[in-house]
Amino acid sequence: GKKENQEESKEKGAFTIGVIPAQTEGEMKGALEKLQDVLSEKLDREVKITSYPDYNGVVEAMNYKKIDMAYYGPLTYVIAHESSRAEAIVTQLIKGEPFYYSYLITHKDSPLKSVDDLVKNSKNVKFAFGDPSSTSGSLIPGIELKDQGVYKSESDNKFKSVQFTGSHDATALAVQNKQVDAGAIDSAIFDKLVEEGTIDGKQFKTIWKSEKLFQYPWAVSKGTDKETVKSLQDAFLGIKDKEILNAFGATGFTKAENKDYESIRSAADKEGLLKE
Amino acid sequence: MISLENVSVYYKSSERPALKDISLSFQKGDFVCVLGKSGAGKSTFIRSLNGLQPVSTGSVLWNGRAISTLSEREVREIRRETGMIFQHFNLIPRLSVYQNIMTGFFGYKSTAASLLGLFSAEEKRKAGEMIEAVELNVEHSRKVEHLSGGQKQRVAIARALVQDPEVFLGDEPVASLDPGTADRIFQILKKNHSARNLLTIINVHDVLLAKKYASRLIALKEGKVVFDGPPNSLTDEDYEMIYRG
Amino acid sequence: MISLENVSVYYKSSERPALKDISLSFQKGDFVCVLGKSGAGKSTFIRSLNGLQPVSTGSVLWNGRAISTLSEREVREIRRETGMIFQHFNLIPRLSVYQNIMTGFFGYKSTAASLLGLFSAEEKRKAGEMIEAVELNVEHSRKVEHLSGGQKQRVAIARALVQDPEVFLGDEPVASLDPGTADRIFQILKKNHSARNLLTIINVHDVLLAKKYASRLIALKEGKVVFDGPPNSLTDEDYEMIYRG
Amino acid sequence: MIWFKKSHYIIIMLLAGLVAGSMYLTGFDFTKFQDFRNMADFISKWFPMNTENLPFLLEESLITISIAFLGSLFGLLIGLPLSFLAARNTSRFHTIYFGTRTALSFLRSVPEFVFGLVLLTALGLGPFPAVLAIILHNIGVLGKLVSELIESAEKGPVEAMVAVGSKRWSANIIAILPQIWPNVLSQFFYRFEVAVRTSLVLGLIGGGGIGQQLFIHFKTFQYQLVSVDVLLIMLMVILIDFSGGIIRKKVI
Amino acid sequence: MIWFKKSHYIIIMLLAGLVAGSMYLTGFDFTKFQDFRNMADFISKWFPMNTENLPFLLEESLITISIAFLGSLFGLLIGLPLSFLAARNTSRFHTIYFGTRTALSFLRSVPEFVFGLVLLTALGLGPFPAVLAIILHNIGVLGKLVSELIESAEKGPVEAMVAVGSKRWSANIIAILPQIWPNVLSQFFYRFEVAVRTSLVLGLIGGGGIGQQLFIHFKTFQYQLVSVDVLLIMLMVILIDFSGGIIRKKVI
Ligand SMILES: Nc1ncnc2c1ncn2[C@@H]1O[C@H](COP(=O)(O)OP(=O)(O)OP(=O)(O)O)[C@@H](O)[C@H]1O
Ligand SMILES: Nc1ncnc2c1ncn2[C@@H]1O[C@H](COP(=O)(O)OP(=O)(O)OP(=O)(O)O)[C@@H](O)[C@H]1O
Ligand SMILES: [Mg+2]
Ligand SMILES: [Mg+2]
Repeated sequence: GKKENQEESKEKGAFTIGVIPAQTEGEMKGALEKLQDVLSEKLDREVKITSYPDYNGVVEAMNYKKIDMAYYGPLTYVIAHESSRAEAIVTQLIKGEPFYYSYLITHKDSPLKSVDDLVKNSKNVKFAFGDPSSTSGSLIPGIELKDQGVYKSESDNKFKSVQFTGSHDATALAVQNKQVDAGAIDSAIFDKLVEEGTIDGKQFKTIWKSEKLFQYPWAVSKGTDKETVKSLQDAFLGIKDKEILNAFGATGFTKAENKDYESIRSAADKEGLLKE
Repeated sequence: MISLENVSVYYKSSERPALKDISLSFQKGDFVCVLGKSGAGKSTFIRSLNGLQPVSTGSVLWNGRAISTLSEREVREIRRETGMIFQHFNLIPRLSVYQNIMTGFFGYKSTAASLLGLFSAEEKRKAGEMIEAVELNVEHSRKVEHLSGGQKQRVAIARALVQDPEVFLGDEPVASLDPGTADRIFQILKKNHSARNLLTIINVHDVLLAKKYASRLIALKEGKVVFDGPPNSLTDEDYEMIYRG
Repeated sequence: MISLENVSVYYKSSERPALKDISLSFQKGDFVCVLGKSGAGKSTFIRSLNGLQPVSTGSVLWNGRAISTLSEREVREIRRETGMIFQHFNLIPRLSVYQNIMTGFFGYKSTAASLLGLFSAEEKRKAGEMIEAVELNVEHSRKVEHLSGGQKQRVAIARALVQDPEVFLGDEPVASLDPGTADRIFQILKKNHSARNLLTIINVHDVLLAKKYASRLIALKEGKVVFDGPPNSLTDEDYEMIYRG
Repeated sequence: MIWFKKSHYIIIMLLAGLVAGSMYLTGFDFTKFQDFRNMADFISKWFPMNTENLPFLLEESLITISIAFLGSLFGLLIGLPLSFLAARNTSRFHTIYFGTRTALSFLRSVPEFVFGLVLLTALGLGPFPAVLAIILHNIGVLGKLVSELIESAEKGPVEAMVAVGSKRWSANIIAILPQIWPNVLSQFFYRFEVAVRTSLVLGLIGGGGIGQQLFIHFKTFQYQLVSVDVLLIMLMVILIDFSGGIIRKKVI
Repeated sequence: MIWFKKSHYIIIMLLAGLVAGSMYLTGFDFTKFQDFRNMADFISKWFPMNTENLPFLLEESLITISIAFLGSLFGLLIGLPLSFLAARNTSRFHTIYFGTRTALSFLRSVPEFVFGLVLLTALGLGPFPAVLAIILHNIGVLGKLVSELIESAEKGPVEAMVAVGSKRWSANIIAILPQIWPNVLSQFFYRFEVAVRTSLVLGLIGGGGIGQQLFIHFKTFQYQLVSVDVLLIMLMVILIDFSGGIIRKKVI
């Protein structure tokens, strides 16, 4: 094995990066190896990229300096920044833009045509969030529904039922199969699922679209020196390799900084996710 | 009724045979006592009679049919007609005195009736009678672990007696009993035996008891039959030969 | 050496006392046989002597000191000087004949030496000798489950003998043995006894054996001492009284 | 060399070799334990507990305990009879013995969450598929564990029943069950405990109960709620453990 | 009414009540089984398996099996002595008995992934914290299960050792261990199996091995890889089961 030696390699100076394959489909091993080579060369330092299934371990590891950089979801990043001063340095561009949205979707046959309908008929609506740690699948739509006065928590709401499907993909399928009446989803992933044919785009209606959300950031741990940050940013911005880009569903990378996530931070704060 | 033809028994973890080329036959009405030194093969012998111990060579015949060729059902029929008392009692732990004795009826019952504990009044009466007969004056609900050695043995005897067997096999059934109780148990066995013209075969160390009750004595030594005859034909030399160190 | 003062034993799951107000005392050199019907309290009696069975009232004194007041260490010292044979042998399953016998040395060894199996040449010689003495001619490495009843009993006897005890307690140590072997075992016990002036107390059902070897006979009935005296003072009426149904 | 044979030394050497190899592969190294402070710091984040939603979480705990109870009880009811078929000394034909063993082994080898996933698609989200997943898994586990208890039960009593001429099944059941009963109970309560913990994994895929809450809180880093969930789980496990102990004492 | 007492009926009524209540709470309802097609459809997504990365996955499996092996072996080595302290019949003082029981119960009640999380803050990501988490948990489980085997062992042999004047510990060990050994082995192999499955949960927080891969593949909907991971896990479990069976047969 090789990843188990991460700790040792860190002492020897390797730069360790954790990646959570959050919005990608398909094996990204090859792409990550390429990325690893690119970064190694640019940093002139051994780089180790490992993928992890979920954020929690990676956030905690970065918190305690067991890992140097990670690819986070926006909400996770905000939480990580709050607890350990992780700093966003790069994000991805999708179709040239560093933004995406949260959608509320329903089946095309559904009588629900707007958020107002949803609110009015909430007693008869089975609603689905995605992963609880997802920005667009849970946090942002949750706040919207809260503002509309129909949702406080999973246990306290005006819907017929509320569930977390665990992923955007599952939410889309649940709506398409009419297992739920409405669901919240990441716009970029929704588009991608349609493109890939996993779901049939014609079966859906989008009844709500959030404000712009800044894309998934790459964040370094607190105290990473300016020079390293600079070379990392340069390295990412210089990436044109299709295989690497595709692995993240991106068309390119761009610089990012902490304040780009201000809106998400205030949303998270409002939700009480940041109180220490 | 039962006969052995050239029976030998070899155990896996032992080099010498436990029984060696034994040919014998037993009739209804025989009251046989089997003598022999410790390790001579008595237990192996008695266990091979109802097929609990499969024989290595030769065969054990019941009414002319080798036990090894019988169907499972036929073997079961033979066994339920055969009461057996084990040297180590083989009581069922954690069950009570009464429950242990009631298992003696299992040969005649369906699985369901056995497991649901459906016993007729007659069977219960019978069990009570046998508990009396073997002088077990302990609480019927006491677990068998909480009995004295001889009381355990008497539970095992009662379990075999409730079967109303045609053939009675005993592996030192009175070894843990005092001479008084031992004698009274033999009296019961003998009475049973005579009243219903059974075949009784009992391993016993107490030669006096054997001589008193047996109609035929057999002695084993190192897996072979070294004596076979009526009690009064057992001479002091025979005795000496059987038990010599 | 050992004395009992008003000892009674009550078992939880039994209404009647197993021993009732017993006062006795035993000296070095006594060879005592304890008689009694099954269930009379013999096993309870012998087990209470070395404290395996705690007494309900009264006390058991060793050299004047009540066993219940001794420290664990002192009790252990008493016990290692005391060889004991159990009615149900209490051999350790899955261990071999030889291993079972070697556990007899545990009283004199540290935990580490015991568990690592560090035995001196002298101890091994002794074990071999005892195996001979009790006429165990089976493979030493055979597991004790694969022995005949009497062979198991002899393993238990050998385990007690290797202890070189000062006091010898036997709970029907020859019940599973043929008369020849039983007698020879008693000869060994007696020889040991006389050579080293031990105290020997043995429960036994075989009255002839008891009369032949004992210097003192005790009989229990329903938990009480009903006879105490030299063998030749045991009358036929006594016998009748002890074993009556 | 009374207890140890040469073969024992060979086994010990072999084990040592395997241990060394495994240690290498897993990066086993106690010198890594530099950062005890980290651990303390991390744990401090879990406190004070956030007990705002306690009533709801208690309700969810009740669901979890129901899932676990049904999952282990039905698992036992189905697994116990199978275990007699899967024990060498009670199974009649080699094919049945082997077949049952293989089936149990299969059930055991499928992770609960795979059962859960598959059942979820047919039954929808919620505790019901979780119950079924746990039942299926427990049949495999209890079937095997009990069959091994059966195999190491004393043979004497069974022999006695055989000698009585009893039907095979009455003999096996009546002679073996009383012997192994305390250990069967101990396994049952142990599996009951485990089922509570299994609800965590199943919670991850929408199996309901406190496990699902725990994952929601966990994924949003609400450790002060996670600690409440974990505490509830621990209390449930300890409660089951404790009542199991009492019940077992009664039968031993 | 030979086997059943009145109290048994009361227990059965009680159980039935609990079952009914639990069924209600978990929405137990077999009529929900309408969508078998869903299940078939879902399962069909898992095939054909994607075996491209098999060598890598095999390597990860090896890590998993190492984690599981160390976790259960060390768990046994530490848990076995503790189990003697936690058994009523071998523990000397009530306080020690009670204390050990409580400690074991505590270890058992903490979900493995909590141990994993806490440890990874000091040790970093990777298999090492997973091993330690499994060891800690297994101490609790094996300590308890073995202590219950000890409690239901036959008392005679211990009594014999006590009568010999043996030291308490030699008596307990030499008289009880040979009795319970086959069942201890059976528990060990069972825990070994379980540890392989536990690596799944630990994989979720970066515990390495095939569990981590499985969760990555699962979260990225690569079901054709998930099926390979699950298959590997199943094979490992069956392999352990099988070799356990062989070894156990030797000692019984
Ligand atoms: N564990 C126990 N629990 C309850 N009662 C018991 C227990 N052990 C023995 N008894 C009862 O105590 C009395 C004396 O038992 P003990 O074993 O001392 O008799 P014994 O003289 O050795 O009999 P035997 O010759 O049959 O071995 C008996 O009535 C028996 O039923
Ligand atoms: N399971 C077994 N495995 C191996 N050898 C055995 C087994 N059982 C008995 N033996 C051996 O077979 C021989 C005959 O044993 P058996 O039990 O028939 O003797 P026995 O005459 O009943 O002796 P006892 O009077 O001591 O009960 C003995 O030498 C014994 O060691
Ligand atoms: Mg015999
Ligand atoms: Mg007795």
